[in-house]
Amino acid sequence: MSFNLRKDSKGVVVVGVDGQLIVGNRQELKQKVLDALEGGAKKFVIDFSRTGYIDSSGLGVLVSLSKKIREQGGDLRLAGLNEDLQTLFELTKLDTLFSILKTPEEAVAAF
Amino acid sequence: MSFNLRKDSKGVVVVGVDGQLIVGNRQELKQKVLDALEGGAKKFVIDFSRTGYIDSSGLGVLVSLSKKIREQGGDLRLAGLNEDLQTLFELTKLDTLFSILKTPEEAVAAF
Amino acid sequence: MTTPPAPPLRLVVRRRGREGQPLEFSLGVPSDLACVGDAVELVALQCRAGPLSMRRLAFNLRTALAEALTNAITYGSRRDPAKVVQVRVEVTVQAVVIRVQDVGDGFDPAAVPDPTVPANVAKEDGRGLFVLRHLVDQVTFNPKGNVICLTLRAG
Amino acid sequence: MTTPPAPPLRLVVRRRGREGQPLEFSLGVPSDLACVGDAVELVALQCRAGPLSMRRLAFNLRTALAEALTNAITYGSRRDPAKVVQVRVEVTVQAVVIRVQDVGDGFDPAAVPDPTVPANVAKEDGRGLFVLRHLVDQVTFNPKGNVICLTLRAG
Ligand SMILES: Nc1ncnc2c1ncn2[C@@H]1O[C@H](COP(=O)(O)OP(=O)(O)O)[C@@H](O)[C@H]1O
Ligand SMILES: Nc1ncnc2c1ncn2[C@@H]1O[C@H](COP(=O)(O)OP(=O)(O)O)[C@@H](O)[C@H]1O
Repeated sequence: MSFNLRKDSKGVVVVGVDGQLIVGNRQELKQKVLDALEGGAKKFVIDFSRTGYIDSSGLGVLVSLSKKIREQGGDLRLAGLNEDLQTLFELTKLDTLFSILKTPEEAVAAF
Repeated sequence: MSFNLRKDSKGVVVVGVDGQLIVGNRQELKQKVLDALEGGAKKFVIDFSRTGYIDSSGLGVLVSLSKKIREQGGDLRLAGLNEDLQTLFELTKLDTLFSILKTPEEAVAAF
Repeated sequence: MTTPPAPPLRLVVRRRGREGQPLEFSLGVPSDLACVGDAVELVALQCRAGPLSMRRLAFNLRTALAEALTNAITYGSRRDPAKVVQVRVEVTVQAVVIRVQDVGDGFDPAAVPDPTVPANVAKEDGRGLFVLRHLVDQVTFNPKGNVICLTLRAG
Repeated sequence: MTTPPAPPLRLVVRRRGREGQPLEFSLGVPSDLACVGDAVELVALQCRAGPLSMRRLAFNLRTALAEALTNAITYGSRRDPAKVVQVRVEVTVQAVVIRVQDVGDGFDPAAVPDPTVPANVAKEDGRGLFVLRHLVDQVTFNPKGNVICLTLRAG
């Protein structure tokens, strides 16, 4: 499975991205997160600890989800970025758009 | 390079087989060893420490070289076989045809 | 979930990179965005014997190639799976050079807006070429703009 | 040493083995013995995601496939590089199944002499099928004998 969602005791939805987030699977991520949002979830963490690469359309889906979640009064945070992925967010200036935390645990705790 | 020959101080030619000894490169091994034999070398060790696999035509070239070397009063020994390669020689009963030693050093020392 | 079988990828290995000789292969990718990930893996696998570090192979090459393929399929082929995007790769001891060619009308890369200016940073799209340029050592286009050539130097 | 460029290998990836789905691919190998090693590597690379241990992938699969290809090229195609040997591979969670088909007249595998009897053990040739049978879990032929099918079970 590319994406696995789990809801923790505080109601935070943590989405693990296994492998890659790219043009071929981003719709699946989008749908899963929107379903959870529809189901009432407001707090989301995307965990990239097990992610190999993200392409620009993967970045795009994160931007779009973040907006939609905020419109519902929620928040989307990112965690587990390795050095290369962190650099990707910095050079695209997307690090200014997202709260990025080191580990998913930190991201959950910060809610 | 697939095959590297070096002659040690005792005049033993040690031939390292890198990667594989198969139908596509066995002629190269054969030629190199026969050239050394022509040049007067009599003692040969083939070192399989860095060999991934050997196919039946690779086994065939060893049989043929061994014969030719013996005809010149020389000897061919094998060394560095891992467990899989050792099994290959055993099941084809070629272990009865060759002196097989654990390391190339032992094989050289045994001359 | 039964996804329809994706159209096949076709890899042709022209020269085999033995003993420092260059490796050369090409890959025909049907213009279906579902093929991008697999095409990237196939190319990355073939390049494993090349001069790139594991890290640059796993991140820079994959991401950059995904961008180039996505653009070729989206804009060049307009996602018509019958149209094939041609990828040609040459691996030498100095570099990996990847050429992605589509059958579209091309474009002017100089006219692409900067996605990092404040007015653009929150947009969903428009980061592909920008990302790509940062991940490889050299990017060139043919004059028409339907061929993009990526160079990743050894290391 | 300038060896003439070997004819190209053609790999077609039909189904991509994501998430436990089977992977299926085929490889067209021109009947040139210089292609055997590269064809073996290409298949082994593709099978990396499969159910075989690294060791069986690196040794059993490679050796067995080399034997099958060598025979198909030598006896089936009589080394005519214009003739193509077709390799079809299916990788599931249970097994890797490799089918090698040549365009020759086939043969009767039951008639092949045992290479390990004293009279044969010092011969140069005749060990291919014997070795192959010991390296994989199952070997079958079609009735004509121009198709050999190798099964390596998970593990
Ligand atoms: N192969 C191509 N053929 C035609 N136009 C292209 C091609 N590649 C890129 N473009 C154009 O360049 C623009 C910028 O591409 P890119 O930076 O990848 O961002 P995005 O694809 O997200 O818009 C695209 O919107 C498209 O108009
Ligand atoms: N694909 C094939 N087509 C025709 N004959 C074959 C084929 N594969 C094997 N044979 C026959 O089976 C014999 C035994 O093959 P093998 O055990 O691989 O040993 P070798 O090839 O060294 O003789 C060959 O000599 C050949 O006559």
